[in-house]
Amino acid sequence: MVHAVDGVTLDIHEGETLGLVGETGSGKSVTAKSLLRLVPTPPGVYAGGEVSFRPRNSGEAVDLLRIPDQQLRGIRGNRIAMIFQDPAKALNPALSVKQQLAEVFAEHRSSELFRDAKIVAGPPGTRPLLRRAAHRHSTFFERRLLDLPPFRAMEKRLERELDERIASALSATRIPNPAKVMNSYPHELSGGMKQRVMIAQALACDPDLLIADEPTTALDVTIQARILDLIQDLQEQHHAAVLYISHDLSLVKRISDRVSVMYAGKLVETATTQQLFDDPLHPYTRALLAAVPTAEQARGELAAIEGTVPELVDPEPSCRFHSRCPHAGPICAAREPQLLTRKQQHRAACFLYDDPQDLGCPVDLMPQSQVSETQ
Amino acid sequence: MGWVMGGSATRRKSVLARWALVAAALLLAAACDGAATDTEELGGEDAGGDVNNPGVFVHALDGEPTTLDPARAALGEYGEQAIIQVYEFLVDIGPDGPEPIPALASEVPTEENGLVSEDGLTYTFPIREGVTFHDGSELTAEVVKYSWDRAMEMNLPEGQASTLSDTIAETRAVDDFTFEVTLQQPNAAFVSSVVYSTPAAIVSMEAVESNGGVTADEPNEFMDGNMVGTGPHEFISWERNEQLNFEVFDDYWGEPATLDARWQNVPEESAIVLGLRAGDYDAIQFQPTFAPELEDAEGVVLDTGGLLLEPFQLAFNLNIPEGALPSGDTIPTDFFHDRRIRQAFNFAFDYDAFIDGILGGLGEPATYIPPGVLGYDPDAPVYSQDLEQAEQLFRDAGVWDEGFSVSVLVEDNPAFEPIGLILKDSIEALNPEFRINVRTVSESQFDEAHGASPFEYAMWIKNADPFVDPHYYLSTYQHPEGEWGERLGFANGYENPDEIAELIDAGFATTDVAEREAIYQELLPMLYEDPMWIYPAQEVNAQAYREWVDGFVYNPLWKTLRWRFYDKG
Amino acid sequence: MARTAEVGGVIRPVDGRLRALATRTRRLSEIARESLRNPTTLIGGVIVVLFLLMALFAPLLIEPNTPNAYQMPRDFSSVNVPPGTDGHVLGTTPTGGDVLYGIVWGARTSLRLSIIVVAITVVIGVAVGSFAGFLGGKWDEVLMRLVDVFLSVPELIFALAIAAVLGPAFGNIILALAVVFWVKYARIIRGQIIHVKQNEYVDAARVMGDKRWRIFLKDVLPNSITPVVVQATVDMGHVVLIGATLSFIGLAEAGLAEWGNLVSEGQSGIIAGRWWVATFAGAMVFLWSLAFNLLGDGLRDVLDPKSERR
Amino acid sequence: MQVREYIARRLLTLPILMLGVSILVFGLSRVGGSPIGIYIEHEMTPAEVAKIEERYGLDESLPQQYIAWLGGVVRGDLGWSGVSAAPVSSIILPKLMATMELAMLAALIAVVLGVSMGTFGGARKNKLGDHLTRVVAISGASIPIFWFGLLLLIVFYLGFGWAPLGRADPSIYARIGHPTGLYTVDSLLNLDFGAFTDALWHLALPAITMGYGSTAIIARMMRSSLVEELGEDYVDAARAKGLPERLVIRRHARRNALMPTMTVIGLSWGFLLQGTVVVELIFNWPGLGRWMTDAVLQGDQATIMSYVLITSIIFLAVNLVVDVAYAYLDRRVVLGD
Repeated sequence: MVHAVDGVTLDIHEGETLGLVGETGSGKSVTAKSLLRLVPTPPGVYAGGEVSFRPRNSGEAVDLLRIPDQQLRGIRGNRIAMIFQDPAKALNPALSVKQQLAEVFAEHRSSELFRDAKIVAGPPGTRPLLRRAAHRHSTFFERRLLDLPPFRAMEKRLERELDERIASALSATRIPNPAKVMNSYPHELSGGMKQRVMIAQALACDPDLLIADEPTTALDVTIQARILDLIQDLQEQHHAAVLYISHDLSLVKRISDRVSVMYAGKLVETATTQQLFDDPLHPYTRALLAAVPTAEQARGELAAIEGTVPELVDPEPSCRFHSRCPHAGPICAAREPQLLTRKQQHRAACFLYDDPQDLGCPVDLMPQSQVSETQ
Repeated sequence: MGWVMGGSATRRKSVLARWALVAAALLLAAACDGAATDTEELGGEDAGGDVNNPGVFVHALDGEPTTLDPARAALGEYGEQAIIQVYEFLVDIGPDGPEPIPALASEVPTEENGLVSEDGLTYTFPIREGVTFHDGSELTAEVVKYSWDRAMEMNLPEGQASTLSDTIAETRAVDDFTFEVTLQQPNAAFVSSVVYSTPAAIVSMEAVESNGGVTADEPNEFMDGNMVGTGPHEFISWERNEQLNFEVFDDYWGEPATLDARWQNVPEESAIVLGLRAGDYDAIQFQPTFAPELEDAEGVVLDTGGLLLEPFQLAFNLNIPEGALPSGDTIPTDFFHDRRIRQAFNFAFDYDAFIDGILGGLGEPATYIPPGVLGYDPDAPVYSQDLEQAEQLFRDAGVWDEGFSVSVLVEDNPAFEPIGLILKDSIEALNPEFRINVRTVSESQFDEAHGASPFEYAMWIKNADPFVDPHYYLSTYQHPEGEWGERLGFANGYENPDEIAELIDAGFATTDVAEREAIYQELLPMLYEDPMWIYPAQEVNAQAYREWVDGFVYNPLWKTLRWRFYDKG
Repeated sequence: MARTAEVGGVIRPVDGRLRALATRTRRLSEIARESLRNPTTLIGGVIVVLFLLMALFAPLLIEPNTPNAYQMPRDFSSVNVPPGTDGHVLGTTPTGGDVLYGIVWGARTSLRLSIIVVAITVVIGVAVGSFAGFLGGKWDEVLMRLVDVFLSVPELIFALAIAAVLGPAFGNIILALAVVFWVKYARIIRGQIIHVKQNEYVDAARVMGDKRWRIFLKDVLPNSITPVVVQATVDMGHVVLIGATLSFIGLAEAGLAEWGNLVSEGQSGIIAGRWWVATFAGAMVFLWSLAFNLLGDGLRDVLDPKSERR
Repeated sequence: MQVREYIARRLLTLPILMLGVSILVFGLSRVGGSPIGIYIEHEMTPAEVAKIEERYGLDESLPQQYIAWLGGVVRGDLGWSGVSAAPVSSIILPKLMATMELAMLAALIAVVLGVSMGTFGGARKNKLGDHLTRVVAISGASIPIFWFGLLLLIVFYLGFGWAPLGRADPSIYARIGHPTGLYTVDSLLNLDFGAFTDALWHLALPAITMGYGSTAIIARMMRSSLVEELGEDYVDAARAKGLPERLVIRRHARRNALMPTMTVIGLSWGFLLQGTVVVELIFNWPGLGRWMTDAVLQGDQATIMSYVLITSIIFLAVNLVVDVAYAYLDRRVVLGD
């Protein structure tokens, strides 16, 4: 059993941006997907924990891991939206932009759509029929039916209403000529445009939480900045909370209010951006910061830290960083450090900051703060 | 006297997709179960009679013609069975006997009525007046001459034109309704075997001339697929691999037929049998091995009285070319020159296994002249299995210790292949050093190998062609200089080839029946002592038809049923 | 320098080759273990093993017919006997052959047929594929067009046409199937060679004067083992299925103890209620083919779900 | 590579392939010696055999024979069919139509069954439903068609006596015209619904027998590409939008999984075509397949050659159409080898 993500606790508040950093494979994406219960089961297992979500307007907190599918679907794409790493893969190549955006409205805004399209009543079955039409999922016979009055007029109005909403969602992301983009297929758009479409789709329903999973990694450097700005601007407009996932510390520093660092499926440190970059507590975070490219070096990937990420197959209770940690003492291999508040709003999981007595551990087994430089 | 019986075609084509159509068979089986409703639906018969397909005589055969042209149809070919329904000859053979009766000739020439010249060389046929072809043209002596000359001029290799050209010196249309033939030499069997032979059918000159005419060595495509004759049935259409349709010819000169007719091509034997049981067919052509399925069938008449005149044969090759045998064969080329080995094979073969096992009892031991043919002698010696004698003979011949391996060529066919297997089992059971390899090949491959001269296998299995005169059996299959005697090198093996040749020739030289019988009585034991073949068995000739068929008559000389005589309901 | 280390590995090719082969073989057994976790693959595997046991121990199960054990023992005095009649547990055929004998020895015939055909086709396929791959250029073009031509005729039809020309015999069925089945292996090997050729690493080896056959043994063969094994597994079943179909149509050797032959012998008896010959023998063909297909499919699933695409 | 360029290349290689197939077919027919067997009778003398050889041009050298044959094929003259006793060209059309009608319905059955089984299994990867559909699908590829057909016959004809056999009830067949040769289409053109029902009724069992055999290829491909598509980001994205699972699979994953499945539909045509040989034999269907088995059993080379050639052309053409359609439709397709 692989413990891909283990004991991760995150909290994000309205209007706040939380950055989640870690190396590739540290479990960032799994964490993000877990929030929406997108990890397939099987092979995945949600062994425990909760994702507590309180929407802005209702005030009622729910555990996303336990609510019924139906309710979860009402939240996905509506209250919580997600932007994926590679827009080229996250958009369905077989559907036009309009079709893909229409799905969101049809799923979460059908009553408003019907209201605005002035579809009040009709023969029984009209609504499901039209909803399927809005979804672009009508059968052959339904399409023939929609060609007949009174459905024809209703469908037209519905269509117009949808187009309007889609166009406005697209133009909000500063897409030029939304009417044209709407009818394009993903492969006809550039990478940046695709990501804008993704963002438009994510923000279509004005979500409370936006999960952005490395939204700029797959993009050209020049476009990265613009997309980043866009996300920030839109966040301000919508007052949404943003979970920004990245392996790029400099990006995270730029966009986040607070930052959490993940290593091998576990959170090792959480702090405000300021604190984390000024005064990192966890040895891993320090190593990360040390590896951040300086001005002379090219920007990009994290420079290597000695050693490799341990396998996560049935891990023993231990600090997962101990094999690579310059400070590691015997206890690090034997027990698991707790993520505790070490300073104000600053939490870290490392025995360096624990009192040996609290742990009931001899001092010589504790990690050493001073490290002799061997290399 | 080459008359042929119906089974020949059965045998030849029965390979044809012997798998096809269990389905049809099964359908019909189902139809049998729910007979009442099914017959109503299928037949749409009137309330009074209990008859399916009213007005049409449905004859199911297990194959179909390769040609409809009398000048091209081979001996025993399916085409002959269609030709005889539509075309007519100068003479015909009635339901009752072997004697020719007048047909398109208004009189059968005999020496008594003066239509045969005293030297026996010139035959005069008075042609019936007022006969019209199906295309409306008139029958005249010129048309008769044209028909015969056409076959001889085309001289197609698969056809039987040589039957005419080997005997005839000249044909003449003396006047509009008198036709004269001069023979090369006197021939007592001329009227029954030549005038009543497939290439002597009278065809419409107008039809031929307006569709390509006559070209030597070239088949006529129109005539291959159409028939324009004078007979009681008119050819309508041929849906390839399905059926041939015929209608009553209203302007027929004689007693008209009562029913239209359909030739239903049903390649699968079991389907044919079930079709008859279900009443979809009025009469069928079928393998006698299926007769038990019909014995208790309601509404079906089954007649297994006679015997087919086509004994199964297993040939020994005494003329094996050097180095021609398949690689596994260890025998020397003169293996079968030794009479003892041929005898040993004859003693080793398990005849009962074939007759009782494979033929289901519907067969009899066969010999050199089949029963029913002049010269047949019930007391003539016939081989039966005798393993001790076989072993002794193999020992005497000196092949017992060394053993041998030999291949036998067989056509893929439900009757021939088991013969090969029985031979294999019989011989191999004698001695583990003996090996028989049964090489089954498709029909065309068999015919090709079989037609090759010299023949490149040591043995083959087939059935004999049927004849009415014993001489043809003997000259074709026993005479050292006969068709097969020469190719298989019988002269190399017979103790007294000259004596056998003389006896066979003598049997044909005289017309005296008693004298001939005496000669054959002398010959048969000699052939038994010096066997050139194994005769596994002779099959019964089985006929089956629905009870509702009226006026069922059958003459083996017809080669098939004659639809013109039947009525139903 | 990193490259030196790699080239150093090439200098001891035997070692590297063995190691690569060993790795591949180990991988294969891992794959096998992983596939067998799938219940359907396991079922396939079990049936295959049962068939192999039946084929191997046929002489112990039923006394072989003499002199040729692959010929049905025929008892013409008891033809078409239904199952359960004494001495004939599964009945007899229209020529008095014991159906049980045909089933058991038919397994041996099937094993013989499939092993011979698969062995021949793998050898030919590997040979042609390597020629095409290594020679490249015109040779590759010509050989691959040839492969395309062979693939243009559906398998059964091709084999049927060949067998029809050659005539009914067991050897001819083997020949016909071999002619039809080699092309897939040629494709696999050629694809692998092209792949390896594009690999920079091999260029380095080429610079060091490595021989083609070494590249073949060291890089191509180990990489091709898995797809070839999967294809061969599927073909083990497929060969018997097509072979039986040819026999059924009527191209079997007379009296051979072979399942397709039995079905064809028993087919005409079905309408007369003699169901046993065709039913039992046909079920054997089905089970054999199903078992190898399940096994092959399971392997393929684990290896590469996309490999079905051409 | 551009789609247009790709199509052009495929179209260019097609004649080369066909030429190759023609050489293969011709060579095959001469491997076992002269194809004369079907034209001769066993009593013929060598002189008569020689005459027949001359008539069919079999006395010429092989290359000359090939060129003559190929020339004939190009002109539409496929030689003389010994089993049908007629020129191949004059009898082939109705047989071709009968086979195509059967094959098309079977293909329809195979596609519908295969796609739904593949979707069902793929959506339940490694669960019981997946295993079951896998066994059912692979059974189709493993079952000897001749045996399966017989079983169906035993059950539905002997057992229940439900459906008819052959291609049509002769009386119904005779009462309508046959402009297309496709009996179902003909009956509709004649507005004869009784005949249409009759045609479908006759088609059902053989089409099911054949279609089931081809189901496996499609189902397996569908399953594996669906599994693959379900791992794609856009599927997660669709779920993240809040779409119900049913829509995620049907609208998103299945639509894309269908694309690669299309290519194997071309392959399954090969399976279907070869299935006709046995199915037509068993169900007495008057098409090309039965013609071929007749020819095989009688060693009629002209018929075998024509059959193999025509089948290959159909097979190649269908594959070309499928691949080109795929190239157009799938926006992610990478062309070339």
